Amino acid sequence: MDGTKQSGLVKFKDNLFTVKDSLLGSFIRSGAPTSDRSRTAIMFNNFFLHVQTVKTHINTLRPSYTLGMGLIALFLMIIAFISGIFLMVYYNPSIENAFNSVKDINFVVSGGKLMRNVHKWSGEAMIIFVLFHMTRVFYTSSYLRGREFNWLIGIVLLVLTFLLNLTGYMLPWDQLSYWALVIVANIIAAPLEMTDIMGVTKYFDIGGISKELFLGGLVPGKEALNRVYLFHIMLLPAAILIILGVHFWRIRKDGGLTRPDKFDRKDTDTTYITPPDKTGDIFPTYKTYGLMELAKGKTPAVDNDVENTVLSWPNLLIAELAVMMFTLAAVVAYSFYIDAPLKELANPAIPENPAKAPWYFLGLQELVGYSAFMGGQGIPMAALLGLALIPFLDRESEHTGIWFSNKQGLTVTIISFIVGTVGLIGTLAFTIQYGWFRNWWPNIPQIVIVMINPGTIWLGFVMIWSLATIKITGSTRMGAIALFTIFLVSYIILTYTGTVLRGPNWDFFWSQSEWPIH
Amino acid sequence: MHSRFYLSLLLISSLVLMMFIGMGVYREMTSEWKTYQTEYKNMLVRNAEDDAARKRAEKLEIGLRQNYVASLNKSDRCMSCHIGVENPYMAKADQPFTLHSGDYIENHPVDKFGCTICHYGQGRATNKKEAHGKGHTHWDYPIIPTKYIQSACAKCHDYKMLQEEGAELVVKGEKLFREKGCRGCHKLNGVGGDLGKALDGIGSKPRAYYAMKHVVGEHTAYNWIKQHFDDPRAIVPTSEMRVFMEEDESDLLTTYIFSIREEEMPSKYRFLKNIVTPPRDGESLYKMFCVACHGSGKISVYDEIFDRTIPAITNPPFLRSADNKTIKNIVMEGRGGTQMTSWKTTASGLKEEDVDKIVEYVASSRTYERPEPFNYLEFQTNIDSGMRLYNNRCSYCHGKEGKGGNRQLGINLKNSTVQQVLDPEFLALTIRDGREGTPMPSFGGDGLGLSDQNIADVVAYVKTFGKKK
Amino acid sequence: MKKLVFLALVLSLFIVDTSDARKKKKKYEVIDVTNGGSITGTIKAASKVDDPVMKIETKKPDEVEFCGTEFQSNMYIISPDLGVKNVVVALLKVKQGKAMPEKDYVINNLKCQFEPLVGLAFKGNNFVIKNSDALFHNTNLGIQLKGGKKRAVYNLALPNLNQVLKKKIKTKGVHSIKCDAHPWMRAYVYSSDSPYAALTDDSGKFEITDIPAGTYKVLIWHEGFGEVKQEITVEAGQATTLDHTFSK
Amino acid sequence: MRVFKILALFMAIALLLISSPDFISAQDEDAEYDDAAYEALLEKGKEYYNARCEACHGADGDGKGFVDIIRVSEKNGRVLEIYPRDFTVGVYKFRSTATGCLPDDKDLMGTVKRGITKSLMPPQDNISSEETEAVVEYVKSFSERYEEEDPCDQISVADPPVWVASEKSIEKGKKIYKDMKCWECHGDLGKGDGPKSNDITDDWGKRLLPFNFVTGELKRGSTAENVYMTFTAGLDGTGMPSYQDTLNEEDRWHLVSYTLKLMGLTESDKKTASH
Repeated sequence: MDGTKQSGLVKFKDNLFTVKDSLLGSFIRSGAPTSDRSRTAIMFNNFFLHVQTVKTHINTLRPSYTLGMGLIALFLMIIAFISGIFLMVYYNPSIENAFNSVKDINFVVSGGKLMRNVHKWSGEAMIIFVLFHMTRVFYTSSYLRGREFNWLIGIVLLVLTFLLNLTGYMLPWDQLSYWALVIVANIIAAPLEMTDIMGVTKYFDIGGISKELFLGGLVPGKEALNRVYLFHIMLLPAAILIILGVHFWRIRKDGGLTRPDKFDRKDTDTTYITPPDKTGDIFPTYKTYGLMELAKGKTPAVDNDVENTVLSWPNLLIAELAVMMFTLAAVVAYSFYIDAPLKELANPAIPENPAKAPWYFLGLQELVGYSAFMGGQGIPMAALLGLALIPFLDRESEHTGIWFSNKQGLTVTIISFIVGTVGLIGTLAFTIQYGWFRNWWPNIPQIVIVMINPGTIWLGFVMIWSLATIKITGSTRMGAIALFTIFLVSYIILTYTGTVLRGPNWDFFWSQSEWPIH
Repeated sequence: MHSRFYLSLLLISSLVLMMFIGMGVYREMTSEWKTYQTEYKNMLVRNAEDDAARKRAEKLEIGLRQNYVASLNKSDRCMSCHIGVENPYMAKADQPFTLHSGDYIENHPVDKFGCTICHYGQGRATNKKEAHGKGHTHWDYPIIPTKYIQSACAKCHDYKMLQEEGAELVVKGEKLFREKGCRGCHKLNGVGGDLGKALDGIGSKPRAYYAMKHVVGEHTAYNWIKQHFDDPRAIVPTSEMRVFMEEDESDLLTTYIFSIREEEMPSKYRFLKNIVTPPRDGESLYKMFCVACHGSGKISVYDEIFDRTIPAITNPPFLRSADNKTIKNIVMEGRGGTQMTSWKTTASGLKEEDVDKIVEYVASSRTYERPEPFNYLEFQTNIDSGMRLYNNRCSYCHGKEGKGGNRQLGINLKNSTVQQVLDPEFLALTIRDGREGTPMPSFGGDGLGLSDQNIADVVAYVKTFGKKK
Repeated sequence: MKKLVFLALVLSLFIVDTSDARKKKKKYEVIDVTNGGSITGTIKAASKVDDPVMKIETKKPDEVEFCGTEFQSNMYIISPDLGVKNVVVALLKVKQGKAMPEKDYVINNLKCQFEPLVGLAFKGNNFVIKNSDALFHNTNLGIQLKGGKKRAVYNLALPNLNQVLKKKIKTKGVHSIKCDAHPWMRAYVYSSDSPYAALTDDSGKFEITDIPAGTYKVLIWHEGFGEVKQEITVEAGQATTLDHTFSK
Repeated sequence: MRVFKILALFMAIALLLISSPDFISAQDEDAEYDDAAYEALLEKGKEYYNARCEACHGADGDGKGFVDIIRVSEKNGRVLEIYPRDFTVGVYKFRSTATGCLPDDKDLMGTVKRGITKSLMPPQDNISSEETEAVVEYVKSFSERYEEEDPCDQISVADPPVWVASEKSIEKGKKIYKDMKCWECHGDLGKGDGPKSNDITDDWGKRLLPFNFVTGELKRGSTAENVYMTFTAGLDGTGMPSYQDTLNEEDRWHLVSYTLKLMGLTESDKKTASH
């Protein structure tokens, strides 16, 4: 009974002397895992790790399958979040001081310029990698077999990524910000074109009201900046975090990443994996388990392919760590050399010429050039709707996990790519060379142009093209590939046109060096 | 370990990251201003006269220096590099350490005024390129060349003081601005002509306000204004600006132009004791509003810029036939279709009494009494005969339709002034007596032999121009 | 055949005739002058006139160095007994007489001045215009007309050192020569359509010889004093004296 | 037969006379004395002259009409004082004959028809060729020079070589412009502001300003041929000398190229202007 008689002080003393170990022990409960069992345990027990499965399919670890796109996008977002918090410390969201505080971040804050560059470039890179990720998911038919909902969430995430970037673009309150804000406000007000045509603007000015709501007034000013700031640092990040959680949750619930039904191991796979160490093996390769009995769909282990899985610790984690460092290193290296743009203080009296939205919206701006409503809202909505509907209109799940589905898929991709490139460049070239209806018949009603302009014609063509593909190949998957390929090509070409080929007054130039000197 | 691919990716990426972080730190450590400050410190230590001074020099802290002037809303970090600007020992040092020239710094201590309030440039920037705002630095107000620096003085000081205390360039510029007749075309504070752009706040206009296409050298507002003064059409090919500079006049005017600013200085900075209102007598007003086109007004000149003849308005023959009322009418109404705009108060902001003064001044060289009257109304006119005579005798200079201009020497006869404001008697007198000092010959009497009846016919015909559309 | 020759003859006659018909004034005719008279004399000034010093104003710094800033004009070179140098004395409208001298007249652009300042040239010969400076000169030669006007005869560019141009002397009278690039440069040449012209020497003396007897108009011209025309009768074998005193 | 031969002879003479360039002037000179047709022509010219020319050029052709001096302010503020031509001296700038020569009648007729818009001499757009001839004869009659001197031959100008106004030729012309000291009067950039530009007077003693190429408006017409002719013939009565003996034909054309460049009249200039 000595122990019980030990005085409280002695106990306290003992505790005090062991506080280092016990404190550490409570953080690192299990220490470095040494056996498969402990490797498994750590995946279960760690909050951050448990979103991943204990065992990971080799297919998931193959860089050639995922290309790491989703992960890179995730890490870019994390980098942007962290650097964003850093910037938030110094940034002052008022039109008097926003510009100056950004200048101060550039000039005075130690490492401020680098941090701003990192924030800017990681944010913009996120758009690219989210799109790449989507491309990968699409071409490997990974939107099927219960993943339809996650595809929709992905599209929401894409839109959120765009919005986060856009709102961030407006914060420095320089000429770029201001005129991008004006353009975006005008795109928001695009329904005005329709209501004008219908002659109901007086009673039902949906475009004007949306614009006013967005700007908090009729012209961009301090209210608009506050709103944009609120969106950028709170609403959109919160939304993206929550929805991203759902995204990951769904990946887990839908049975991890897709893989082909017939998976063959290759010799090269050993480059990416550490084979299971057999000591204390709790997952014999011949057994399958349903880890969560209520879960629908297939968990990775519940499959006949269990022999092709390896433990997530260390295989998956090393892969993730490597991608993270790669992303970070690439962003920092890029930011080291390339500075984020910052132009003159916003000046409502002097429009930028050309006033351009951020580059990722220049495809839209190109379309807006034809019709404000169709380009700004109609066609993007149609494109998003088309993308969202893909998993529901194409239900051929047998191709899941295979790049381009099969040989025919690759052919369709290539043909669609060529047709898309040639067709769209032709359409643009025609429009640039010969103008459109307004140039030919100055008095033509606007409704005709809204309905029939290069953008809508192209949209119609894309629809017909994918329907024709379905008809010829007898496969909805091929139609989907045709549709998606052309969507991708269109986005790239339109963005390139808007970014590089459009100069002052939205005139055509081969390169910026040809712009008239201002 | 077998996951070679990911491990090597991890390794390489980590190394690259470390390298760039290291480079970033190095870049911070060796920033431009730090290098300068170290150099400055070494200089002080090296040149210290005694130990105390050396100790003080050694204690000099290396760090960003900033002048925050709240009432001017300026944060100037110029002294991070120009660290010796208030140190009298630095009088002979090279830039960026040199002492500020002159004695301005005594009355304008840096901590109360900052730097950019006079010199412009980007006060917040901490590297030379961006601080001076040169090249593609996206800064609206690059550092002002020293020859125009006096434009900043006029922000706070009155011209009398500027004249007496060493800022005579901007004073001269202001005088030139009045005497070159700039306001004949440009409005300032609501008073002036309509042909050119209003000049209010012109000095604060950002770089993007100017079309820099034809500017030689660096594309700054200073160069634009200066080169535009030197040769307006080299900068704006379609410009109708009639300004001809001698020697340094364009520099003086440029200096003045940059003192016309939008922003107003806080009252405690302003030092306006002796505000001398510029003279507003007839001669000054004539120079301010008329001289750019009419010059002395003694001779008429065919102007290639306007592509028409600018009439001589102070030569005696004109004044002989035009009374003050007629002249005032012309001034107030302007001459439609020509560069002569209306000078009514509503159009030009000029008060009617000022117009009266100008008219008086113009008429001051009237030497003769009214000429022998023509009595136009007593003639029975024949428009057909007038037309024949006009086509034969007048159309070579005034054009078949009386429009003048376009390489025709004659003035525009079709405009509303000639048609409505001037009475036929005046026209008849002009034709009969001609205008000495101008190419308009005398057609009556011994001259080119038109009888009074002929002249009356021509006048009648000329008066029909207004009716034709 | 004979007729053809006749035709050619008539034709050639006609052509010669037409070209002659254009000349209303008869050409100077060379004859053998035997026992001709002569004119001698002295041209004097009424009083001593100061020879002005002329200023050179140029905006080209290299010319200031090369040409100097002022020079003696040599307009009035008057001997102690008031004889005037560089006066042209010439008989006007001489129809016939001795042969024309065959001598080209050299105009030399030397050290920003023309050399000679005043000279006599005889029609039918050549002006030889020479640039001895490494400067741009142009030689703008013209007949002096009434009222300070001038009639251009040759305006030739000589931009290079040692450039020489040869031009026919085809006009008569007092010609002034100027260089538009150097407005202070000046020279005069009297171009005579007869051999009867002379220039006074340092003491103001001149002589014209072998003049067929008759009454002639004489031109006495000086750059500064102006010109005077007189009638003079020359008798065969006699020396006629012609004195003139210019007054200012 | 004989009659025929005589007829043939007269026809041959007539033919020869017509083909001879001297014929017309010969006719004129004779006509001055005895041809009534010539008198009529002069009368007609006088009528036209008095109606259209007298106001500026004066009844006696001495350039002292009622209009007096015409002042033209160029775009750079230079004021040209233009004196209507004094016909009594018989010196003309726009000739196609060598320096010091009388102009060809065609030169004068061209000037009358075209006008000199730069100096505000209006073009006579509806003048008939007989009227032109008449008025030119009348103008000629003011000067005794026409009685004293032989007209010279016209200098023939071939079409401009194809390389005129090409980059290379402009470069060569630029060098010639420098070597020939054109810049001493016309200025380095052809603005008529060279170091000598203030010292030039014409044969009437009036101050003259060298041509400002930047105006792009040559008085005799801004074509390559006219520029070439100016270099070749010089502008008599002004400070512009003839370069006929100083520059060979090719060099003169190179100089034309550079001049056109200064005047902004080359093809590439026109292109940039339309931009």
